Amino acid sequence: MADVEEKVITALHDHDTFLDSSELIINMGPQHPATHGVYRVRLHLDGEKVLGAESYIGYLHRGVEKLGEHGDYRHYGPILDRMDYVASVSNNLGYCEAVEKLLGVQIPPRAQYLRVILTELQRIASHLVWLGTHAMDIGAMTIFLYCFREREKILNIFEKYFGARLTTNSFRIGGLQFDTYDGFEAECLDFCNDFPRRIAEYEQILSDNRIWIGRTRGIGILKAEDAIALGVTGPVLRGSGVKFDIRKAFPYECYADLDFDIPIGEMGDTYDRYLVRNEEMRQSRRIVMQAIEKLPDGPIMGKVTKVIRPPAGEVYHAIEAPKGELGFFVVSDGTTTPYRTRIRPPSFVNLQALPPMVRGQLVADVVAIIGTIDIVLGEIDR
Amino acid sequence: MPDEIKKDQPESKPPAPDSAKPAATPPPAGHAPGHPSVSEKKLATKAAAAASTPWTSPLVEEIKKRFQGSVIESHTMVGQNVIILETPSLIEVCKFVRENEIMPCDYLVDVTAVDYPSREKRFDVVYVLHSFKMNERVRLKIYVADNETIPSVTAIWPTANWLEREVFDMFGIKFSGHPDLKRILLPEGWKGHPLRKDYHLQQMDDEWVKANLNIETGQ
Amino acid sequence: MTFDQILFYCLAAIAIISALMVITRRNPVHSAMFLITTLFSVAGIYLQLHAEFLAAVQVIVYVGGIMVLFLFVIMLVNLEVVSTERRFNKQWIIALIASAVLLVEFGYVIVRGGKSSLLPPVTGPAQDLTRKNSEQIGLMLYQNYMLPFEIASLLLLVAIIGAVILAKRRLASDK
Amino acid sequence: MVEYFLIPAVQILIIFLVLLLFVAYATYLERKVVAFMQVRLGPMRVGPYGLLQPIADAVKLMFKEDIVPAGADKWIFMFAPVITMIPAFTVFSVIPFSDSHTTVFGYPVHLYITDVNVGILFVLALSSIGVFGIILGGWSSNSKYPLLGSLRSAAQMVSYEVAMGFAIVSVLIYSRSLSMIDIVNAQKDMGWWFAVIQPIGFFIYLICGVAETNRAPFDLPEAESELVAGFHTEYSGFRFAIYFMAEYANMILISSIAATLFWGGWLSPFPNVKALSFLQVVPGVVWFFLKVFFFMYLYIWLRATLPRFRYDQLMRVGWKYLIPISIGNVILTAVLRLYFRT
Repeated sequence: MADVEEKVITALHDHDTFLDSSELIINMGPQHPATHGVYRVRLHLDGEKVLGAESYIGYLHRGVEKLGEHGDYRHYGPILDRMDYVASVSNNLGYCEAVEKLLGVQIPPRAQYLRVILTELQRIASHLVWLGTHAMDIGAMTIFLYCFREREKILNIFEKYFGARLTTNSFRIGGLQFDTYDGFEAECLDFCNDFPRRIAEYEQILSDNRIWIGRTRGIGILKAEDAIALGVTGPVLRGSGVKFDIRKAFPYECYADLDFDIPIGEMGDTYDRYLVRNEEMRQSRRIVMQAIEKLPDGPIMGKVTKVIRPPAGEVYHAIEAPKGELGFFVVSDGTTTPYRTRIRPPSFVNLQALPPMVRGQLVADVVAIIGTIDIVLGEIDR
Repeated sequence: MPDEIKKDQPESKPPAPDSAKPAATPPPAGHAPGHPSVSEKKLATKAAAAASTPWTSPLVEEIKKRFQGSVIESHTMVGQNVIILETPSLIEVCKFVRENEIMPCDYLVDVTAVDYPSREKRFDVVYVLHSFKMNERVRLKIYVADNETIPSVTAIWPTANWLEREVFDMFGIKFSGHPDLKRILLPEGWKGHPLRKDYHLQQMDDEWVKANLNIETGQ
Repeated sequence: MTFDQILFYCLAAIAIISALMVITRRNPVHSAMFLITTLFSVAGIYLQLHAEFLAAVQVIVYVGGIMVLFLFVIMLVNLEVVSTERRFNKQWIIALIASAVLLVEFGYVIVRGGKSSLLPPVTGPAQDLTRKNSEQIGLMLYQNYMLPFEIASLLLLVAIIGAVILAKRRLASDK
Repeated sequence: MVEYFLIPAVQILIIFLVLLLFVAYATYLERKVVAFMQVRLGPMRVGPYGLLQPIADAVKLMFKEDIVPAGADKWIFMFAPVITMIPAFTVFSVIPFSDSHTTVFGYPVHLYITDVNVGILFVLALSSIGVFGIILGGWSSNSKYPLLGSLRSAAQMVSYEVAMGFAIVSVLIYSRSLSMIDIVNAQKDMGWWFAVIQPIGFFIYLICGVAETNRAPFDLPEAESELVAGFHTEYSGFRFAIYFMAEYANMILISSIAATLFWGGWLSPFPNVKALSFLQVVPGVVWFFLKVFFFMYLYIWLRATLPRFRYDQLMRVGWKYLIPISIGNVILTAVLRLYFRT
């Protein structure tokens, strides 16, 4: 515990360098191919060894939380799409559910199942982007294109369903805007049937590759107790061996009816997190297949008034977004405008774990560790 | 174009922009002991308040027993438990909440704040906690006045580091004992705290923008 | 003067001038660059002596190996301090006297030697063009000059071990 | 006079121009092969199948602004790319493309520029100069990422040149000559390519060759995801193009040397097998270029397949595995040669 505090809190001071060579301070970002956005980390180096790191964020700050207080409840959705822009479906799910909880609305089962299918597809898509960019950071560039090939299929389904590929927005407070198009189930199943072969392909290229193992095994180790103390969530937490997934801990939508496992890592290193995310993609595929099988008929919109005016009160609702716990703390004052919309972004909290993880590693590991945390700056800066 | 924006600047507006919308008026000042959602004003509006019922649990009892007068209120709302605390006892209670046997909340999920400008203690500071042992969550809440310094919980949950920095950045609430309390999302030297209710949506620090970006306006 | 002689004097001049530049440049990287030039000109002179093997090895070992290491260390270690220090200390008078004595000696030999010092025809093993250069060097090194060769290698070994020990002690004291 | 000056001059000109073309189309080859491996098309817009893309690239780079960063060591910054490029092209003067010679206007003309009796040492010496362009280019940019790239490059060159040298020595023990032509002829006399006799030496040479040219998975000096572009981050326009050309020229060079030393240069496969003598109908030059093409393909294949090594892992592979193995290989070869004198 004290150790963690020290890791997180100690300010940088003078370091001893090998052979009294000068300490090199290098700015990685805000424009750098491996920081996954406008993120800046200041590295103190001795040659190639990292003595310390400081994070600087906020370059993409757009005041999303403030914007939420200035429109009605429904206006917030499209703004949230721009937060985690590789998983916008999940953003909307979290917000809609938080407001539904405040309203006390039950959404019909068909809408629940469709929401699960779409968010799980989004999880696969998000993890594919992560795998591709992470592998590219480590130098395996072919994986990137393979991952985007599969992601393309998911985006095609999204395009047909939502009418948009990236900033999807058809989740409504109380249900969904659209019912499925003809052949939606078939296309999803088609993807799911093909997908295991594709994951096997990625794992064939990476999992047993000696260079890949050398670059990820034992790099950026985050022990379970450190992970909890630092508050990381999602695959980073599970990679450290903590079996915690909000879909299981506080089941929302219809997750209680679906059968899936939570993969966890052993050592908490970059390789474990890689395995965890790969397994999560498989589990998501399982969920999608089950959900399509069980997909009930019926309405897609619950009983919600035209003007959304939740009773005064406050609610904190979290969902398991691809990157971790995405929480919405919505305060209502009984009007049609949210009084306060706090977003608890997973990447923001996970990113705090970067400095302790990179200390003592090499420059090349820094990009591997940034990649393994899986950050999206739109969500961190909001 | 700059003239139009100038008109929107809050300097030329009355201090409380909410006064234009009577329904949005927050609970009356001096309401610290009660939960803001149960104000009569709210009940008078069309929307009913979400069911907020008093909540007791072994944890709350234990806190009440150990730290006399620390708990103002504890209730549950839409299935979520909230304990409202007195600020001075925050650190002791947090330490106890983290290490007790009944429901050890070893995991700090979120720290945030809500601004009610017309209240005497205008801010709610909210700590969302999770207990892996019980798989349960609880929210701690304290009322903070403007310019009041509250103790930092970074020593108990290191996660609070950035979360408290964000609260400081957005609301201007100062945390004592925080190792590195500076702005996190906004640049150093920016004036104003955007998530306060009296900070206008289009407001910005013109001086800073001129000095650092060499442009008249950031719009 | 033949083409050979012109070439020789050009190379010699380049070698001497760049050697002077090595010690007068403030920027250590520039110094290193001039040292490389010097080594190259010397390699050129070897070529004129029909010692192609020696010339190639000179470039591979000194330019390709040692100078790269020099540059590596120069870049790694903070040299802003070095470049602001005074370049010459009090020994420069003694050094100047020693060089002057050497110059006088050279001058004496050249003047006394007369025409023979101009650039004699290649003599010795390198004269035998029927045998390969590397073969001759091998034979000379391992037959005629076996003992000096072994002593030189022992000396280098001692230097390596010394360097390792110095570096190790340094690392241990860090901890 | 014609024999001594004119013919070599024309030869040099022709080889230089052909090499430039090869370098340009090596980039095209790389983009197409990588695209093929990554289920995409690669350049398709300029000319049929994008065949004119390299030329378009060259023209574009030539007309781009030549930026010298503030605070850069101007002269070294401008010279560094040239230092890399000149040796990369000069070395081809000793590469024998074939031993056949033709008669042009009554003068015998060889398919190589010259045969130096220390040919392979000449190659090594010149290629060790090329690295200075990278080191100095990174240092003179007065920027931190290029500096790190330079440091990596320097360390990498020093470590891998040693193992490479030993791998070549193991070949020299068999060829008993440093001349490139003699080395190929020795393979002809033995009836085997040296790759068969010296498999360990061959593999060490291949690995070191990839490392020497800063290609994936050893592309640390220019690792685009860590050091942005390493030593040539600050370069633009034609100076960048020169670095680029030098890299591809070096790839062709390493492939040519691999073909010459280990795959019998211009010889057809299995030169001693009578049944396969019909293969000798194909001219030696074609065999040579086929072999070079294969090695080039191998380079690209590696790049599309493998992740990048880390700096310390690279050093470990070099010092802990390649150098001891290559030294052991040399000693073993020498002992075998001594006892089984052929």
